[in-house]
Amino acid sequence: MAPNKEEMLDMYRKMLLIREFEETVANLFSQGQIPGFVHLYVGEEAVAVGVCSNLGDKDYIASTHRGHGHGIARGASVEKMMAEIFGKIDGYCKGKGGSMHIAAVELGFLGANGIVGAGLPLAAGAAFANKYLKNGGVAVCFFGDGASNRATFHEALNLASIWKLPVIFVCENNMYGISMSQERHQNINDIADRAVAYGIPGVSVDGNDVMAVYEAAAEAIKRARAGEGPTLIECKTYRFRGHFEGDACVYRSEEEVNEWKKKCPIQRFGTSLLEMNIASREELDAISAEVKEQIKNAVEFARKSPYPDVSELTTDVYCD
Amino acid sequence: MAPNKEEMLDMYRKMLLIREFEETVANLFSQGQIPGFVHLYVGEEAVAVGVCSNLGDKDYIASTHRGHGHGIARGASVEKMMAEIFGKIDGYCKGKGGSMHIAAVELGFLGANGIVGAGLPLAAGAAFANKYLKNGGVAVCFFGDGASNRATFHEALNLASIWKLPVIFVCENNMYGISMSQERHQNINDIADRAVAYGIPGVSVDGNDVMAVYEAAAEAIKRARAGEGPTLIECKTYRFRGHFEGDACVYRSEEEVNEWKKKCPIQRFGTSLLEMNIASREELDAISAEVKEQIKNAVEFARKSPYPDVSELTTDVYCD
Amino acid sequence: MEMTYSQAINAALREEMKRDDTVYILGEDVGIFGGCFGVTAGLIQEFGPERVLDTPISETAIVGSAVGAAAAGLRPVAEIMFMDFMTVCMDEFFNQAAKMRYMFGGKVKVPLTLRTVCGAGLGAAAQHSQSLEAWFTHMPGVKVVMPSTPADAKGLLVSSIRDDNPVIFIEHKMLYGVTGEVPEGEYTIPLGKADIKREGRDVTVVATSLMVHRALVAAETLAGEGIEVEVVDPRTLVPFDKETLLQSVEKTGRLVIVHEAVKNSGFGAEIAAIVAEEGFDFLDAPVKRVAAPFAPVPFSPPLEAAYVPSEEKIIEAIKSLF
Amino acid sequence: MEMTYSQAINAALREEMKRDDTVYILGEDVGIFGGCFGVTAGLIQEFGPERVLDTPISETAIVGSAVGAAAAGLRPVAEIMFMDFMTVCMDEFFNQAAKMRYMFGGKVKVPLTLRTVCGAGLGAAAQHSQSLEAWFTHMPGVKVVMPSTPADAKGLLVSSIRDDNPVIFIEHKMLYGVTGEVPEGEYTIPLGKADIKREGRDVTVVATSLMVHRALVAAETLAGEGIEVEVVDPRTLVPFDKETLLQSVEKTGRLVIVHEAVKNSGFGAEIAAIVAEEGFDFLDAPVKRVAAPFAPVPFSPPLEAAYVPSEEKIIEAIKSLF
Ligand SMILES: Cc1ncc(C[n+]2csc(CCOP(=O)(O)OP(=O)(O)O)c2C)c(N)n1
Ligand SMILES: Cc1ncc(C[n+]2csc(CCOP(=O)(O)OP(=O)(O)O)c2C)c(N)n1
Ligand SMILES: [Mg+2]
Ligand SMILES: [Mg+2]
Repeated sequence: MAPNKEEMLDMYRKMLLIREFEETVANLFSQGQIPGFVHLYVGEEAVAVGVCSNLGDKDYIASTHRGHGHGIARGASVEKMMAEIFGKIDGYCKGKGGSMHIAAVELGFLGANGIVGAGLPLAAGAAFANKYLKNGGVAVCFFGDGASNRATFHEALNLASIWKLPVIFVCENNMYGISMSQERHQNINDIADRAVAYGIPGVSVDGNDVMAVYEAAAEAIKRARAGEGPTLIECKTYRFRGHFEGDACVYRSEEEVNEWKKKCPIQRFGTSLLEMNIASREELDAISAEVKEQIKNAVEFARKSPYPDVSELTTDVYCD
Repeated sequence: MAPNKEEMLDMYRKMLLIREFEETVANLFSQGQIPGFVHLYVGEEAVAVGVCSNLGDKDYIASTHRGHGHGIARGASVEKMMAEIFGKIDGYCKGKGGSMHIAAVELGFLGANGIVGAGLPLAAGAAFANKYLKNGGVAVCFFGDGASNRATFHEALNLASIWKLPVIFVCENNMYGISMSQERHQNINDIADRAVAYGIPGVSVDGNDVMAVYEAAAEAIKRARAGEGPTLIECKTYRFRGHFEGDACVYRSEEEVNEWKKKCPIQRFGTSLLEMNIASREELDAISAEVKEQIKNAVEFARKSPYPDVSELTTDVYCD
Repeated sequence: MEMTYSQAINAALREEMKRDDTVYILGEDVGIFGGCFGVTAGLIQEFGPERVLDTPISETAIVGSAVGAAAAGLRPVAEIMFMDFMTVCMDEFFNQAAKMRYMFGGKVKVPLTLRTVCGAGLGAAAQHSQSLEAWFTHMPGVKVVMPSTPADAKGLLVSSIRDDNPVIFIEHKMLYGVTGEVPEGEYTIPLGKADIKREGRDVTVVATSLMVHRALVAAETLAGEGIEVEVVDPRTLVPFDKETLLQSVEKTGRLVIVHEAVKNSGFGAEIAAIVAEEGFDFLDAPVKRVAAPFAPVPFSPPLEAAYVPSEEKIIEAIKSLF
Repeated sequence: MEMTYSQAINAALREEMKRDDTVYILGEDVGIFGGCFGVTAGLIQEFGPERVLDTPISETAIVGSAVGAAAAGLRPVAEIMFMDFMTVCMDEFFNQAAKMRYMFGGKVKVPLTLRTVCGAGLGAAAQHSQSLEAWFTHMPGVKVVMPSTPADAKGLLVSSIRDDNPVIFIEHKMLYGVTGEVPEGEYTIPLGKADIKREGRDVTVVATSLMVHRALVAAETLAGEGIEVEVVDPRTLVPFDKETLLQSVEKTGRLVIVHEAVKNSGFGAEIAAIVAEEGFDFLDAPVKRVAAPFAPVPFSPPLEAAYVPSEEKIIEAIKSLF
């Protein structure tokens, strides 16, 4: 079930789309055009894309505060995402959610989440629904190394294990929870080892290698669809930018950041596509140009969209 | 550091004291003389006594809803405990706490607890205080197999591990959380395996063998006092009675209960004391008679003690 | 048909599970144990373990997974064994379930019913006896239901399960054994409609849950002394039936509020505030609140008895207004 | 001395840590990061990592361990990064810290200070902008502090740390940069004493936290129109200074309450209820509450701006009483 050329190029495109989206958001934020807190996914693109490229119609994902990449990887419209981040009415959530709450339930995207670790039980629940409805769907939860110390991690993995839920827990170990390095926040090297506590498989992969992520996810999803229960996948990666925009990153060295930038997942995938003769330089450049155009349009779309009317303040609280 | 004869007899006495206390409470409860919910420790005496026999002045314990045994093992007065369970003013908590909240902070007994798993972070905190104050003290938390699936287990063990807190997490695996058998509530056999997730030692012992518990605890406490951090000890045991008094136990078979009754930790310890010539039958009988007398006095004490005056209703909410 | 409050709840669960395949139950010991108070007895036998799910002691996972399942098309009915334990799953209920629809711009439904039980009376002490409904009335996105009779319990639970919003359905442990007439067959009571449990012209008593019964006893006693008490049971605190409240106060000119939660920032404060804002001119006397003192629930029987508002205290409060 | 609200809090922490070895700080990113809003900046450099402890993302363990440490003789000052996250450690704060002394018959002290931050204004949306103080005023055993100025923040935080009870100290993110005069040297403000931030004879406005500032602006505007507004800042919600409130209302005959939390079951309800019960005869007009609408905090800037009570809304509410 290795992806074919078209699929691989689509993965490459999505990774670039995320990168371009995030760098554009960073710029706009620094210019004061975007309000609130934004947490960018630059450097971690291989994780979202490697995982989501395996997903189908009935599948769900639950995300984090760092959710733009997950949404894009799941196929969300960058226009509507950008508009949401701007707080505009044409955003996915009419501007009511913003960066930390972007969602597109119609695409199985159960939302970014402002509460660290909150997605884990939500994903377990969506997986439960799929199992209950016998529709063959799975659910994926993305979460950070920091989140792996939260209550929800423990309770959700245990529940998913005993109920054999079709859920894949994808830990994006980017080595920090804000300023806390993994070595300070937990006494283990591989978060995948925590799978032992729940009697489920745990695998640790290079999170900057999109094909490695893809394969680990494919395997876990196969297990899940076959009724064999959840898997914990740890993807070791790194965020190139600060925790949020504006973070001075006093807690890590420039050398460390530069080391990781050399391991850029997009460059790496591009190089391997060329080396494997799957794509030509021209093809990749063309994708890059398209992506830039797409994001430019997204920004324009977002800018043009109006803010929600004040009457929206109290709608959508309840459904009737 | 094996216990000497006197210490062993004291352990035997404490186990009997717990048994007699609990069976007396069961009787009184069935006669309607005790209000509320009572969760009895019959069958699990070796755990509390094996662990607490290692503790000194500066040490703390945190307990559970099933806390009478822990209190007695820690050296609490059975009079004041019984009075508390009756809701009387001479009880440890002036009758305000009852069975689920008995505490004797002056003895380092941080209380029974009505919230499953709540003791784990409390014990971590008490251990932190001891470490901070450099007084050589440790803290012990007792908790059930059911509690090992709670949020608090995960967060407390992780914190204790990275901070190298002098705390010992003692899981009383009595194979059930109310009606949920361990095999239904988690997908592992040995809860001790969960230690892997925190990079700390995990040991599983026969919880009906008081000397095995004693030794495992001694080892863990030595480590803790030496600044080497926490240990997770799983003690496999069984509760002879229902989850609470009044439980019809529809979820387990009589055969299973009877099998375990044959493994009674007190009989077993008594037999081994005789076999090792540490005590004579007469000595053991004398202890038994003393214990019965002690509990009779405790009941009398509790009965005679008045209920708290209604003016107590709103005192002790704040300290001034 | 005469049945207990507990049986009425059980019947509502059974009927809704029959009616709608997407309704399922999850919680601790809700299966063969039948729930800590026996409310779910018999359901696992009837609907099987795929639809009546025993969970580990993991309230966060219970509520969190129920939210996820609700967003993905099911209608979970989660049981939290004691209301006091809502403290360990507040995030899932409040930051997730309650806000999801709003945060997503109206593009999701979270039809989750969360059943739980409040109240003192069993000697269960400080962590198993609380009445925390006020917290939940401060949560936009959540509906709050608090039935006082078997009939209300049944009709309101059916409505709660059918409602597309997160609902917290708060039972009272001292009401489980109370019997009452429950209409035969399918029926619902709309969320947001108060019930006048007794008409009267002299004073309005708004009471919730167990306190409705005490207010009714007090009313009987006072009727003998010539004071006619109107007892209003809001039944749902969110949405709250302001109209019925204000009409009653307009008629009587006097208001006493009774609840078992502690007085400070209890839901009685909101009721008093509504009347102070919107019914000020109706009032002929100060508002009175009868509620628990500002202390945790004590264990000792005489203290616990003194803690919970009694008929005497209600009578005293009413009389103080004349 | 002129300093910001944030600096005042930092100074209080520093001074108390110097004064008392048992005071320590724990929380997420409180060390070299200096706290998400920079409030603990410099403390780890001064007191070392033994007394300024970075924690994992484990609020349950943060608060739970702080409770245990407090019971065992220390004076923890725990930081919960946003008030919204109290939902994940409610049990530790409410069922453990708040009740421990009572449940143990008065035989323990839990001198825990929990600092956290409330409020909208930064576009942080539904899960990072809430004002949940009302919940905490419904918790016997807990004190609730909500300072509005640098001086109050400093004096009240010192008192909170020295207090032997669990205290929740609620900062406002839009106040961190606000400057004000703070007395030199050691000083404390007693918990439970309101402050009249502006005297006036015509109407009492009770406002908390950021809303104190908006109320003062509104008062200035109205002074120009001949309405003299008295602005009362309770500063601590529990214990609550009922006397100052009632005296003010007795003087003015009118009451407007302003808070940023949603109106329904907000602390304004309790204030209104107190006056409806104990100050009814003082009132010449209905009570008015100005508060957030019953909705989660929206992200979009114009919605967020409309969500938080403005000077205009306060003015409008005041005028409606004349
Ligand atoms: C329960 C909770 N605690 C704290 C926070 C504040 N916070 C937001 S992101 C973050 C760090 C998350 O680290 P990690 O899970 O590793 O994800 P990363 O940011 O590295 O992607 C923290 C502490 C929060 N949002 N929710
Ligand atoms: C947070 C919480 N959830 C549920 C309960 C109800 N409850 C009390 S004891 C218990 C079972 C505990 O099982 P375990 O931890 O194995 O301890 P055991 O009773 O077997 O000693 C449950 C579910 C509770 N008290 N607290
Ligand atoms: Mg991280
Ligand atoms: Mg057990």
